[in-house]
Amino acid sequence: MKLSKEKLNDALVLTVEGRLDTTQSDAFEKDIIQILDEGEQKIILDCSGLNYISSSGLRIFLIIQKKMMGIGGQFSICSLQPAIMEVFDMSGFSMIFSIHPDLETALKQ
Amino acid sequence: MKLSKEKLNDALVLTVEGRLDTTQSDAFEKDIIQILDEGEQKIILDCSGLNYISSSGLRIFLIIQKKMMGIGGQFSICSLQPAIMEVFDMSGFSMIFSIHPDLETALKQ
Amino acid sequence: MKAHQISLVNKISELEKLRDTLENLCSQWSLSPAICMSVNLALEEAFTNIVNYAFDDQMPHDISMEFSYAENQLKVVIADDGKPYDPTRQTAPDISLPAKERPIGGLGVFLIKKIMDDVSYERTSNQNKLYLTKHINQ
Amino acid sequence: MKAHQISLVNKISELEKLRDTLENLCSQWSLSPAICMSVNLALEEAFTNIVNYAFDDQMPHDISMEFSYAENQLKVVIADDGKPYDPTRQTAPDISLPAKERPIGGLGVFLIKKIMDDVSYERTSNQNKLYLTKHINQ
Ligand SMILES: Nc1ncnc2c1ncn2[C@@H]1O[C@H](COP(=O)(O)OP(=O)(O)O)[C@@H](O)[C@H]1O
Ligand SMILES: Nc1ncnc2c1ncn2[C@@H]1O[C@H](COP(=O)(O)OP(=O)(O)O)[C@@H](O)[C@H]1O
Repeated sequence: MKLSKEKLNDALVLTVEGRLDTTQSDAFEKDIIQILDEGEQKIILDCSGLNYISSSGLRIFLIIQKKMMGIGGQFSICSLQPAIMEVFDMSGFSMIFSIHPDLETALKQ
Repeated sequence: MKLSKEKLNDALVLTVEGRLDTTQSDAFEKDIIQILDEGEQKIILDCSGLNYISSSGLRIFLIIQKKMMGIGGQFSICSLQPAIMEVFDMSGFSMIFSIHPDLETALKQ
Repeated sequence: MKAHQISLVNKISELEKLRDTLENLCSQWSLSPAICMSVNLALEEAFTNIVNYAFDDQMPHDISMEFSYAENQLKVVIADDGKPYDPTRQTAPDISLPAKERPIGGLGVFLIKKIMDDVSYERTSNQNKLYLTKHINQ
Repeated sequence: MKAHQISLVNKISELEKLRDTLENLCSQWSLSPAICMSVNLALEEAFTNIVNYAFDDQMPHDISMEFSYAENQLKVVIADDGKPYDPTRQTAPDISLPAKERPIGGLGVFLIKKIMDDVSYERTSNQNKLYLTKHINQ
């Protein structure tokens, strides 16, 4: 798992690559919490390079969503690979996030 | 099928209710084309009341997306019922639209 | 074994009758609204295709649907006397394309196959027969 | 009949071995990357739960996985000597809740059941045995 960030216009774009499995999720959670603590109002998580997720990764996505809702901010996800989208569908996650087909579309919103 | 529209902030919110099956899709397409011709830059389609869709309805969703992309506008969908989300998943449509859990979230983007 | 048969004419407006029939059967046979909805979708796609593509004349044609439910299998047999067409041989659309590159249409047969667990086809004398099966776990 | 068995110790880091094993088997048995990925997910959830919940002592325990593939059925049997736990009796989370009301966690067993076509459980002497089956259509 690799997480990087970049400010594009008014949005903070986080890019996650690789696998979000149980072995990686603690590191991911720590990085994410640190970023959220900076209080950004608009965060986009680019998942084009994310090729595996388990419930421990999903857990953290839900934490981000709850935190961003708590501060009245915007959180959206873009560029999910089909296999990850399937996991989102199975777990009802596709109904609780704002999901965009690509970063360009996500930035425009 | 019932289609209504309302301007909220900078977005035109379309609300579709009922069924989008083959018997209804011509009427829906006509209404939609007329609205698109007005050149709105930001359209949200609220599907909270949409409880059935067939390929003839999906067809029109794709037409809207293509037209909005053509003019560099923003199109997003919100509040899909679980059964409709399933049809979106089956047909790969959940990967090509911006989809929000509810209207409030969609408006914020 | 529970069974029911209907005859429809080749007009899109018959979809209403199809829907009413299916909703009645699903409530009689205690099938969930979610199952009813997705089977309705598969049957609408198959029926619409027959109406749109099977006939070149402007004549009325009979399209029959036989429903049966036994051993957790819901079966529907659709018969029409249109031109031969075997949907099991229809190639699947590429559903991973981005919006710009996706063709408009071409999802009907694909949805039938996604929803039903088994789809088979037979041509007998002058009839198309489409056999659709859905496993019900409830 | 193709078969393979591995022994893992109750440590999360063993997930890497699990993944390597599964990827090798899938390529030997010509199973698609998509199947491999979703079975990996189901096994990760089951394995992680055993590591996290099955043992109260701080001792190492053996968790075995037996893989077999025949007649389009991929089967995995997971055995551990932890406290009795039958996941088939776990009630499903409500996945239709909005984000605010969704609890954090509680998806693992649910995903196992969604991915695998058959899940059954047996307690034999001091062992939990979980039988997982996936139908492969390819
Ligand atoms: N009953 C039928 N008889 C003849 N041709 C058919 C029939 N059903 C489908 N087809 C052909 O298969 C194609 C794919 O059908 P479908 O997947 O439903 O998508 P669409 O109707 O949007 O093209 C149709 O365009 C048509 O050429
Ligand atoms: N192998 C196990 N032994 C004992 N209890 C378990 C086991 N697996 C799961 N459980 C229990 O079932 C619950 C649900 O597990 P799961 O669906 O994976 O979600 P989560 O681990 O996020 O709580 C766990 O919280 C735990 O209490």
